[in-house]
Amino acid sequence: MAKFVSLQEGIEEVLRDGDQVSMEGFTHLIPHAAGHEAIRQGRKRLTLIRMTPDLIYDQMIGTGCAEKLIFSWGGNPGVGSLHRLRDAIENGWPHRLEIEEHSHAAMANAYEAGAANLPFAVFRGYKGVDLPKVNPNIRSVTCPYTGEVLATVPALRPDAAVIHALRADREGNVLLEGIVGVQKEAVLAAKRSLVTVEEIVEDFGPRNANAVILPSWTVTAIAHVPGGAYPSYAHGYYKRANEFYIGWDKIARERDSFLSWIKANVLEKGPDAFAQYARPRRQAAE
Amino acid sequence: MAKFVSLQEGIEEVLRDGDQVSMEGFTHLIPHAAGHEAIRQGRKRLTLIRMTPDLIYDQMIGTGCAEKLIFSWGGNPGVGSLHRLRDAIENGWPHRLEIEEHSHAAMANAYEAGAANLPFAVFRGYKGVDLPKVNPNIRSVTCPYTGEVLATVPALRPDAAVIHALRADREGNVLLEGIVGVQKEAVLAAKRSLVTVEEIVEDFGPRNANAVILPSWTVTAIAHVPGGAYPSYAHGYYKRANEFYIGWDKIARERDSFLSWIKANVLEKGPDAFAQYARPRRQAAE
Amino acid sequence: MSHTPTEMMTIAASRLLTNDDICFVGIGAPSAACNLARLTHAPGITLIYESGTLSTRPSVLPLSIGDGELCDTALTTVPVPEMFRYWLQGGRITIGFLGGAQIDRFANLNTTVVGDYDAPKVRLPGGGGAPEIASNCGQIFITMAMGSRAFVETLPFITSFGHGTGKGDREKLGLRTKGPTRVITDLCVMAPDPETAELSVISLHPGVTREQVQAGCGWPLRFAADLTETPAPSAEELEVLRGLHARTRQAHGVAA
Amino acid sequence: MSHTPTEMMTIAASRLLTNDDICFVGIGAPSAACNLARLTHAPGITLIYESGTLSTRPSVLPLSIGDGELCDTALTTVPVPEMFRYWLQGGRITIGFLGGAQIDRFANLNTTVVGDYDAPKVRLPGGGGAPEIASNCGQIFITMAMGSRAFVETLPFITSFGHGTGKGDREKLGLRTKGPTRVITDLCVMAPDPETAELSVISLHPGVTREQVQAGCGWPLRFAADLTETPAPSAEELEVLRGLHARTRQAHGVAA
Repeated sequence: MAKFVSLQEGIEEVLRDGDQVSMEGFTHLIPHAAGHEAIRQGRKRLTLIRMTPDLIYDQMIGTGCAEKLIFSWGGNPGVGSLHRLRDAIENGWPHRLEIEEHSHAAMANAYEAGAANLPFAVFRGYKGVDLPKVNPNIRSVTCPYTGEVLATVPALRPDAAVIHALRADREGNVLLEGIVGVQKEAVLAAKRSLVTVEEIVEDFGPRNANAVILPSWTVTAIAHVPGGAYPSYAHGYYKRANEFYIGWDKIARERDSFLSWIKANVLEKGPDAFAQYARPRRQAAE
Repeated sequence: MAKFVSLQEGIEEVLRDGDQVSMEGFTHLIPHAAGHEAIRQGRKRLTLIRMTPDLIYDQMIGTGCAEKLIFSWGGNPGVGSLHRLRDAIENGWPHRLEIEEHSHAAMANAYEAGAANLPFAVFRGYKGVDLPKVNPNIRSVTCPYTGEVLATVPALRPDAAVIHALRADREGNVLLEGIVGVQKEAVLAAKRSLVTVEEIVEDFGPRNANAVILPSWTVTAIAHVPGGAYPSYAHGYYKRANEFYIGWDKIARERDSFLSWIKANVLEKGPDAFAQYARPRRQAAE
Repeated sequence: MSHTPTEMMTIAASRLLTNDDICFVGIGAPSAACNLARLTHAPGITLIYESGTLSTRPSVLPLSIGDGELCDTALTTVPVPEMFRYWLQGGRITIGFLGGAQIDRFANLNTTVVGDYDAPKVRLPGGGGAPEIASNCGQIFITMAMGSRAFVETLPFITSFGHGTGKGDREKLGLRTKGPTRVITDLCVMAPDPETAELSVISLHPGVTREQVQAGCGWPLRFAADLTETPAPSAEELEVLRGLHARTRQAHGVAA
Repeated sequence: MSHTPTEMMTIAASRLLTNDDICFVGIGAPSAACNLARLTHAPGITLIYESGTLSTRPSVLPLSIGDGELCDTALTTVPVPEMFRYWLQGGRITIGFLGGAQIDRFANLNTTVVGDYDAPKVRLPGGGGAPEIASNCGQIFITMAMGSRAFVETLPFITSFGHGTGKGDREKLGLRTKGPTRVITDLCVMAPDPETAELSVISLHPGVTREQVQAGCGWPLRFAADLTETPAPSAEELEVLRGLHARTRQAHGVAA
């Protein structure tokens, strides 16, 4: 059963130096507060896994948390480059970053296979492209019925998954809604998981019979961190802070301005720094 | 885009002699009215596909619609045998029935692979059991990373899928809720599809952002058949007629009583025979 | 209170379940046992039915694995492919319940066919979820009423794998789960012998003799050295179980 | 009304879309073109974003592929693994839109890296959905502004496959989809030559010369024998597109 913890306790327990970690969220519900806490706690030698390593991983890479990145699209959505990611790959700052690169289809299938406890995923992809030449983990199997050769990727089975969700109930069940991405798969594929939530409710009340819910016994720990997805968004609570994404380009472009920003906004702050972005359910988004 | 048709037109267009057809529904939402219409139209040489061929396939097999059955559990749930299925397999009545037998896990994975446009599915199953000895379609692949040997099944790609759903909107989008089984996969895996629905609404109105919906452009035809799942049930409309399932055991046990029942309840009736079982939404089930 | 052998079977099965278990529940005796446990000593037990209902808390027993009652009282309901991929194959289930038409001394089960597969004497329903329940759940409890046509020397067909031909066979297949650890019958409880994996009787239900048990079994049965008597049903156990059945009869309009 | 080259590009792309199309939409020009089509001549067009939103009808343009606006106006939203398995790989998408940092004469695209992969001069974002969009959609429209560093003789890295090294290469890989059928730029529209699959200019935007187009391209460009002029944007097209951008700016508080 999931236990309720503070964000600090949750990162201490769930995320360890050297872990393979998935901090997922497909534009929606990106666990920024948890990422900041990992930076504050000085996590090292992480293998960061994420389909779309955006600002949260730019920050973790720039502060030296990561030794490897497994990803499929590394940019600032709608804005441009992730400068800290580029600086690490192009110039090895703050240190060398190994990369394992896939397509979205491959990563999504790899999470699905991980959640399904399979060692690999099969899909129709990577036809005619160069990525298999530089990623030895892209292989193939032959269909035993048709003879067709299909692409494979190893299942993702992270040590830790860290996600942000809308609500938990008192039993520790976790509800997601809206753009749900690969978060459910990431948690089910991981050995340990931390879920930060906007809100803790007595029970979920009337809901669609097929609502996206992670049962309490599939989650390690839950921390109540209102606003914890900012500058990403929480459907029905608050909107995406597009201006922050645009502003990040300037902050992250130079090492100095990046480090100053991290000092002032991460190292000298605590988890409750995110509370200012929280909004009551169903008011901000409508 | 799905077109709205009568049940008679829908079966005429979507289900043809010799088709591989999936009439799915996992206890919930079994398309009984559509099965009766197929019997009335005298469909022949069908390959019937269903994880749990219960009463609907017992009736179609007993009236000679089928030449083959692909299935994983053929019984009257909670009651006992399907006597018409057994009579066909054990005694070849009304004619010989070929079977291709799987496990539930294999069938569910085969539908999933069909919906995903893959030629086969991979899963961890069939360990130590005899079914692979009698079903040559159960094969294996070797994981290119771990060397583990995993079971495979061919994807299911039926010519036709026939399901019953709760509601369609005016655009022909189809909503399911409750125990959703493999119906979405069956429709997405099939070349043609017919959906019978309890209700047609102007639009679905407020709903969970992740509601189970088949977009209009994935469905061939929709027929409004209130009560069309009876004696199965439609979540929020009417309950499962358990007494019918129990009573079926006696009707189907002998060929004569079966044929009499079919004559009186199928051949001499029309699609609107099911209307008597329909109930307004949210009243019967609460 | 006096009790029937079926009640004893259900109650003996329910006692094996704990608050922390996550059970994949079949229809019939397993469903009654799991819900009895939930309504007595294991209120926190998690029940999963293969129709996709997670953490369901039915107030009456379902007639089928997909009754609306299961969905109405579930935490949520997932599609069937997801159930078999993420939840069963995912390795998240601690206890799987199985029954069968026939069982052998190594707790392999047949629910497929009696006689030749291609020209069967009796065609049974088939495996359904059983083959993968047997391999993917942490351990398996089997509930079956005894009888010499059910407990047989040799199975005509292995639908789901127990311990094969003896200890070590599961490991040889690469299975890391325990397989059948208990067979709960109307007369006794059996467990695989730690040395050989052959089923041996570990407790007799009250009033049942070794001879009665042997009469219901097609192979020469072993009895554990420390054979005990199954504790008789308590008044509470019987009351809750009968209440559950009474509510079920009322809801379904049938005996269940 | 006068118009910018980018407006012409977006409008030319939007005209290629029909009511019956099911489009996998990327951010930027493709999103503007698809929504312009929906708000003008193709109100029934189906738009799908890879974040999982099916049949979405945003009133403002999203800044990212996962903006809340897309979900709020969608028929429903599915998990990302399902999006890539059932919907993209499922073969249900008629049109995929792609852009890229670099394109070659056979409409192969690079969005991965400039320079050596292991020691890159410029590290680009990577493929994202593109490799499988390029192979699994019925056909591909590419929108890119011209320039000799974007339209290059040789790609350092093939991120998504167009027509390889010429006609027949897709078939050799077992691809049954058409691949890139149009490249819509800020200066012209190109299409693969029916004989060779090499891109050739089929229409010049109003006021644009062959020389201007060639200046923006790193290989010697071919022009179709029946080269035409792209019809200028209509007043309605410009009005609707500018309205869309104005609403977007207001909603996001930024230029988009």
